[in-house]
Amino acid sequence: MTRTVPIRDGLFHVPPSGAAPPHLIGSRCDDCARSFFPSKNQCPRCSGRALAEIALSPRGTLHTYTVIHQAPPGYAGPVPYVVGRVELPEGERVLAPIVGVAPSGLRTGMPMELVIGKAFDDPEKGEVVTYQFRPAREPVRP
Amino acid sequence: MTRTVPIRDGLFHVPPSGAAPPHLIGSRCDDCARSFFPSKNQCPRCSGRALAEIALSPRGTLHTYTVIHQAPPGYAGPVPYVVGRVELPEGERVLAPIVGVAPSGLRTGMPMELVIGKAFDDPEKGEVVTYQFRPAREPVRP
Amino acid sequence: MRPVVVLGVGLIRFGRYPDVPVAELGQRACWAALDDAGVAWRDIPVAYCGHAFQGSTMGQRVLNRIGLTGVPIINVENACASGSTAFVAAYQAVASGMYDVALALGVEKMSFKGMIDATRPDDIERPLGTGAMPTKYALIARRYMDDYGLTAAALAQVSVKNHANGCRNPYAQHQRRLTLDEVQQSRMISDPLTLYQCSPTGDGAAAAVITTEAVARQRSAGPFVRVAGCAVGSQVFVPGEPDDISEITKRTSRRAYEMWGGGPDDLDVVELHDCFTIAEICHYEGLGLCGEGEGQHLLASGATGIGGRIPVNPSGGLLSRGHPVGATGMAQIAEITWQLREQAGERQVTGAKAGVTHTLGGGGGMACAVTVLTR
Amino acid sequence: MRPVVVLGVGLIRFGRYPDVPVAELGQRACWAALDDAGVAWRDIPVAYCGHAFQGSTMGQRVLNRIGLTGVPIINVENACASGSTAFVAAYQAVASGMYDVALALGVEKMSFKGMIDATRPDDIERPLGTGAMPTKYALIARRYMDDYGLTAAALAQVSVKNHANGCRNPYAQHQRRLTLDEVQQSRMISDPLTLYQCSPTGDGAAAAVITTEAVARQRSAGPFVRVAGCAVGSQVFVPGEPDDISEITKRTSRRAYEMWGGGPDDLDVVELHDCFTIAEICHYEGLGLCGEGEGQHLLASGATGIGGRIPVNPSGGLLSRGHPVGATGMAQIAEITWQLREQAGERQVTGAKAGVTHTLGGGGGMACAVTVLTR
Ligand SMILES: [Zn+2]
Ligand SMILES: [Zn+2]
Repeated sequence: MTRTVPIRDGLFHVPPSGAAPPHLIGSRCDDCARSFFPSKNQCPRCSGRALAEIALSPRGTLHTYTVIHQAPPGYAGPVPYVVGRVELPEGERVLAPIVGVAPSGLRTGMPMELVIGKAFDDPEKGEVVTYQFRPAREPVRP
Repeated sequence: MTRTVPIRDGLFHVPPSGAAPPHLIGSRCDDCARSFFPSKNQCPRCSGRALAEIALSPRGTLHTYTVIHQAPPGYAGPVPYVVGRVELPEGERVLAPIVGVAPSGLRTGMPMELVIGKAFDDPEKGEVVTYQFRPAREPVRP
Repeated sequence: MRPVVVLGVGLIRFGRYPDVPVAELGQRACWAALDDAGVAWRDIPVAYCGHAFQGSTMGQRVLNRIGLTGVPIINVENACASGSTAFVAAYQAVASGMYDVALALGVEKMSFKGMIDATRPDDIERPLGTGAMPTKYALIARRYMDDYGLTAAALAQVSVKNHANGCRNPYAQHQRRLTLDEVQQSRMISDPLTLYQCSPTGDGAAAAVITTEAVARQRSAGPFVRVAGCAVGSQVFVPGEPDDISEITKRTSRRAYEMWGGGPDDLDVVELHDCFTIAEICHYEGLGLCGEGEGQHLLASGATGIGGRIPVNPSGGLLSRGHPVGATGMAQIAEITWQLREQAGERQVTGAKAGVTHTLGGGGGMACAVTVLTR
Repeated sequence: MRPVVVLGVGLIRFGRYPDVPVAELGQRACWAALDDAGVAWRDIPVAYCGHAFQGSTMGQRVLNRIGLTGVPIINVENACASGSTAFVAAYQAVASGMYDVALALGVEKMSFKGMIDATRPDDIERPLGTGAMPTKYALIARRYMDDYGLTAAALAQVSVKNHANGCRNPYAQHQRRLTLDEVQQSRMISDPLTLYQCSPTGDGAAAAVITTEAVARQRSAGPFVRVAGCAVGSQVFVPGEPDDISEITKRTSRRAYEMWGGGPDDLDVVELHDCFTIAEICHYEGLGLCGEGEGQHLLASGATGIGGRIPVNPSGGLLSRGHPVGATGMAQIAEITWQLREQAGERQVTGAKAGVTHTLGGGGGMACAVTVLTR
């Protein structure tokens, strides 16, 4: 079995043995109730310093996307690939790889869901995984 | 025979087959008569833009020196090694490797002469040579 | 604040100078600006140098070549707005009464770099390939297209216009006319942005000498190019928009307009930050040249071409003049200065009396600098 | 220029923070300065960030964490004098009437770096091993020793003094007393400079909030720490001395003294740029605390120790407090502010009413910044 490591600690949580879907770890400002991803130690909106860790919704809508044909330095995956911003109900628009959909199937506004998938193989650490979004497999229930 | 290449073009000249000693290539400001090494396209003293290339004197005196025991990144030669500033009659104090003398033989004010010697081996270019100074082998004639 | 005028500007043609040290590029631009101003370097009491990637004490490395006069030299960085921030700093130094004359310089050597990605080595955006500049702007473009019905062809037209302008600018890196087809058929970088919709990296330098109107009057009767307003801004919180480029442009330009006492309708010529085609469309709106969602119609109407109602990027802009980051803002200042002096040759905007420069730094909206020049 | 006072200062202990992002180090220093000033970030209308090696938009990366208020954020670089140049820029912004309040920040993360060598990748000094900072100062030291009869032991005594001071400073990176023997017997770096005669690299951040005296008076009756004079300078031509550190210090400090209307005899406490032991000896002379060649005697007399006639580097200086380049100048401002407020704890200089900060940037004399604070 491949060993998997998160691309960075504190970004997402995968409940053991599929008890619940994975979620992103964000934070919410006690003062102005805004939510942020990744989590922050101070509120960029109101400068409040009391923020609580929260589990962000694993579903959202595709705010925008692009198909990248020329990869920037540091990226070693297949090309072309898709990157998008997914708007969560909490208001954040999360920049993430978009998977499980052909470029021709992309539409702004389409419902998306969080998945944790392979980012790249690290010769020392093993398979590095990251948060990604794919088209939601069932309709979003409000 | 080893191929030798200068560490940079335009810094020094080695007359063919020992016809004359090597010299550093400097420039002199037409307006204020100050000389500089390396050569410049504008005079840092008076901002004059007319400078003539000159052959700098191959002899000078050791203005100061140090024995380096911990080499900075990028240096691959033997350690310790000696670096000094040699004051030329033209007024410049040239920073250069000091060779041909044990640390205990160094004195500020001692007469020095220019030599062209090995800086390092470059796997592609061959032996890279640079300007260096060593104690003068005969008394400096004024 | 005292009235401040631009006494001289200078730049080198943007492009690739593999054999010229970056300090010499800066030196050449300073020579041009000093000569244009008719001022000797020894008469300059302070200098501000804008650059983003050249390492420590870049201003000293340039100006020490010109002469060791001992004056304060301050290096200023604000990503792509570094040069224009240096100009604002120089303006403030003179306007506030601290100095009677100042030199502002922007310099960058980027031909060693590939695509700019705005990430730092340990950002996860780097291995994920999500942080490149074309990506950020492609994401903006896609949403704009879907919100406002902008087509890929209409978007590409920005590059056609700016390259047509750049052909008339001897300082432009790209002096080649492009057809719509060439722009659209060039290599896809980040959909919908093709290669010719991305500003080229390159090397460049530009400089200006500014002084008080009082000092300028001692030298000539004028008319003078005056710094009528300027502002630097950073991001505010925009819900869900970490890379917002519009709010910061709106807010910063409004501050500069307010200082000027004019508005977008009073402008005759604009140099704005068209790092990608979509940016020009968005900045038409941000600078108030048209309403929200109307940028494509403003372009299609021909209003922003030379000879149009409000010519934008007559220099060719970042797309055609090139975008050596720290030099860009100073090149905009030079272009507007020439336009207001009626020295812009084949790309002259007839009768231009007021112009604005706009630069945006930091992969979205980390910094914005706007300057209004008038004659 | 309007009278300007230091309303609050803050720093983090200098040292190694491998797990803390540099932006968070800066954030912590800003928190400390804002809290000390009793000012909220949303009430700050402009910010200047000094750093040398942290890449683009460092100030934004710090301040965006604290709050996206949209204010101008200007990154300032002048090598080791980056933080102090940011302070002078902030001073000018307030003194000139442009802003009523300003924040100045210095931040640097250097624990990833080894010896600083002041060369650029294609300088020949790099492969020749001639361009390291300790080498430049060792060359100065050797000449000084031969000119003025300074002994290796007398030179090393600078580090003994400054480490004795740093022991009393909870913000110092090295809080360890060193004997003369320990300093002299530590590893030789570049003769005559041993390891403990070289300032350590590390991480750090420091910040200050400044305002007009008028605004300060609305908040309290004082007394206030006032910015009495400041100056930034670059090199002039000194025959044969490409790395002169003395002329630039003399000239820049004289300009700051002149603005103050005082002189070296009127100073009670000094924070100067002791990047290496020899630098402190030279800067005694450059700042006018003694005559040329008399620096060693001033030190040997005990005059520059805490309790002496003119205490120098009560904080421990760069040698003991540490030298995270861009943060150093701001840490000096914090130290002198505390000294003038009589809040310097065990290292308090009794009755200090006037102090000076001095930083030098760029491997010799590319940039120098001097600030006089008074109470
Ligand atoms: Zn909040
Ligand atoms: Zn000259």
